[in-house]
Amino acid sequence: MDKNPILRIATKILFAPIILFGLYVQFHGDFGPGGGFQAGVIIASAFILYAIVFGLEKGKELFPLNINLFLLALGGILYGGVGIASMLLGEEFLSYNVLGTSNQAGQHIGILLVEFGVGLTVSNVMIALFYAFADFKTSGETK
Amino acid sequence: MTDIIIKNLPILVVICPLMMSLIVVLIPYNFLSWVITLSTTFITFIFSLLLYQEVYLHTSISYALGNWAPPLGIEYVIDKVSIVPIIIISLISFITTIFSSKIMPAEINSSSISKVYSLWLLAIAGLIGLVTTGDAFNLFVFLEISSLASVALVAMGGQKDKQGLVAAYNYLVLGAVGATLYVIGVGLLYGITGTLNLADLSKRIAEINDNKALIAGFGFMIIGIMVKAAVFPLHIWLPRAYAYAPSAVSVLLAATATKASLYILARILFSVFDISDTLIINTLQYVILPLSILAMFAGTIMAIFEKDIKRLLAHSSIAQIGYITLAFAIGTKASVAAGFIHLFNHALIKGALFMAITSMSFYINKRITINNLSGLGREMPITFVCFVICSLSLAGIPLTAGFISKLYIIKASISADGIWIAMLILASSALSVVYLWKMIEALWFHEGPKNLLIKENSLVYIPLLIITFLNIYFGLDASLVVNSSFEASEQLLGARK
Amino acid sequence: MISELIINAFLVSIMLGIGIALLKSRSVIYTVLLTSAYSLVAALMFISLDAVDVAFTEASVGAGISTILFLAAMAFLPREEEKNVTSQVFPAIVCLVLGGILIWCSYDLPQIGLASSPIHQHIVPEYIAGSRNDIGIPNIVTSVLASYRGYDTFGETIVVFTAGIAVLAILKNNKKEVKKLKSKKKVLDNG
Amino acid sequence: MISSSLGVWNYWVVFLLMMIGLFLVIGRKNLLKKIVGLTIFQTSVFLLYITFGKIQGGTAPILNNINNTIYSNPLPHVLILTAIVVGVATTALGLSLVLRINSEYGSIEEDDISAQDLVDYHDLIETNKNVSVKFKK
Repeated sequence: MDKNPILRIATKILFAPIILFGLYVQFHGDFGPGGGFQAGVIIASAFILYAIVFGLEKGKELFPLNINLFLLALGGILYGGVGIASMLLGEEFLSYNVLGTSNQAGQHIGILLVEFGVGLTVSNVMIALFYAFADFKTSGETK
Repeated sequence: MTDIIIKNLPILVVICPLMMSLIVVLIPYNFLSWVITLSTTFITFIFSLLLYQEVYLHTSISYALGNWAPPLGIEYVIDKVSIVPIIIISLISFITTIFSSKIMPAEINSSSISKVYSLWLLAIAGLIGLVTTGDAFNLFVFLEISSLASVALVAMGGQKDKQGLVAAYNYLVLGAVGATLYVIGVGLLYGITGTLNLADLSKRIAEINDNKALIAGFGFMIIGIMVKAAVFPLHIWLPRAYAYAPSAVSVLLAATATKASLYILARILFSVFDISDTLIINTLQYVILPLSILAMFAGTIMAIFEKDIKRLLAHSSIAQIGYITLAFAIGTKASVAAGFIHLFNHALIKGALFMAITSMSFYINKRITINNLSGLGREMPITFVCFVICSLSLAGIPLTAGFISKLYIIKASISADGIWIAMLILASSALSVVYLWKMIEALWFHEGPKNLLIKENSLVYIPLLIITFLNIYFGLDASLVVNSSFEASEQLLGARK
Repeated sequence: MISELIINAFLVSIMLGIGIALLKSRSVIYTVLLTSAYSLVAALMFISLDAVDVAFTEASVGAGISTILFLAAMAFLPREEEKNVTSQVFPAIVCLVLGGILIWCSYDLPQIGLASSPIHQHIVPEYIAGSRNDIGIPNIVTSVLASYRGYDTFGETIVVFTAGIAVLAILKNNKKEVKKLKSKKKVLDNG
Repeated sequence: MISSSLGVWNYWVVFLLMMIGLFLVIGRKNLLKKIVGLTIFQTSVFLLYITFGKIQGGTAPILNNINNTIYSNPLPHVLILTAIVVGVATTALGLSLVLRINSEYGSIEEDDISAQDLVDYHDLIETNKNVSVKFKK
């Protein structure tokens, strides 16, 4: 597939807008449909498209596996961290009220961070899943 | 700081393994990941003991997550009932983690050890979360965390024996169907009551009478949970999953996984719905009671004809689950308490039996069949003395924990005018001696291979010794278990009558 | 109102058609594509039922990522499904019982779209008011998802994480390494 | 009259779809088809939930400044968002298992696999060894 110039150029052109759209969905989730989960999938799809068109090796160069694994856990840690922070500030787990100067500000900060954590984990899990499935032949078919 | 810990104990028992699982996966050194896992399970166990103390001070703790008052937000409920499975899960998971130190690297390739420990902690966290939650949908989420993690752990057995993969697949598909049926049930109940909080749900259900959707919702919920708890005709995933999982995973799953679901079953039957309701009385009498009796005999008979030892123990688990559901089905306070006693004791017994058998496969690189057992008792005395003691406990010989639970189940069934049930329990126990004797005979009285020169590893047998000691201790002085179980059933059934 | 219902009825009919086609088809590629189409129609259905967030997710996940995963997996799998030899009577009975129970109880379910049923009267008005006053976010779904039921979403994130780690652990089984492990074991047995 | 019968049609078709999904899971012997069936089954359950959440004349649950707007019930939407994620997690795990089973057994038909397992089990008991006989087509 990597011989086809139309696909290659189209992918290069589309790559940035897809990620931009993903970020829009991520941070616009408070006002319209969207949020961390959908954004995660959209951002993942940009990397998957790149890996499909330019080959898995190029994809891994663009987004290495160990960074992928790190970010995959980081999203969950961020989400749990918000909960633990609110616990340390004297409230229940995941009560965002204490995070800001007023209750509403706290809720805004909490929701923003939490959605970001979801987006991080989801996008990285989807990329990791695709890598694992596409890479299966080289490790599994050795019998 | 202590204030914060005491105040947040209900969530800490879940969050502690959950957060650590996210960190363990990043650790490249296998030994270090084991150390972190061990300390996490230890801390979780300490938290659960503290929680036990707190519960007996306050009778019931409600923890509103995100500080949104239930039924608006999700609520965690810890009472004298839910503390029983929490203690079981955290205790067994701690002991099993010690056990896994040598066994895990021998069976799983070193590049995936940290991932396996991460999944291990996720499975534990999922089970504890399942038990503590007071919200019907949150229960589903944790059900899925624990079952996905356990499926992956079972599939790790596929590195040694390809059947582990098929076992994991069947577990996954049946588990997913069970979970989906549960979701349908919750959906129907939500559709007619408009709430997901279990306490609120039970209040609103009491106001509704004669609604077909209520009956259907109840049925779907119960069937979904029964798949997860491996109640008799829905148990088909269990023998293979236990038999082909890696050793340490078999121990963990056999001792904890079905226990959490059985607790949920009791909770739905007695606390969400009303025990005096004809719907529940009919379900107990005409569905769960016959199925339990069938399970008792079917499980035992399958175990008698089984030659693969791990499968044999799995079949025996099905029979033991039958005893527990039978005790629930009788439906008196004494019998439900007996069910909880057996829930605890069976976790100890099955954990120990699986530990003894799988530690054997650590020394001898073979699948363990009845033929392979010949003469090993003399080669590995420590392991198999423990094995014999726990077998006696399973059969219900006096001075062991198993005796106590049988005693209370039989006492409860006689006082509920079920002499014939008591007779059936005795008959099935007598049958279980057949397969236990078969193994003991092979171990101690058959000539075996000479010159094996097995040197038992202390990290492998110390956890086994701990569980065996607990088996004897709770056989001699059962007051702690019995009292907690009676308090639990009092709280579970007492509120309604 | 009627027009909405007609659109819905049309969409579910398409879904039913896809379902029946799935029952008949034996080719794996058709199956995967039909599943993708099914998810897409379901997403349209969600839009017409006012669940825009769900529709967005179903379209990106059900029709997007799942299909990619199915196609990636399909590359290594047989292309045709074999004919069943065993009897399918028992599974059919189980399904009929499931459907029968659901249809039996559907008369006692709340009528679709009735604003006075308890599902719309209990709790939910508080969410709508709270989203405006306590949280200050226009999208009620986001505020319920991230704040009121934030713990569920945490659980959901953990489920995704679990699946990711599980797939990595299952698929990254280098055969060579397992063999090395077995030979190491033998040394351990002998010595 | 028309609206109520159309409403019932919606409910019933959702139930039919559930039946089809469940049948694909328990009736088919192909492991991949079972996973497809699971997806269909779960998606139909999602439809049931979302149908509960609909309010006549309501709009999507995003606040606007027009007075007396009726919003559809957001709670089922939240639940189903979670459930969709759980569903895709299950699908991914199932697919990875199917891939590994195919590379170990050379087949993804349940009958072939159980036949091979039976041979293995027989060998284990009779000959006391772990011989795995592989017959590939």
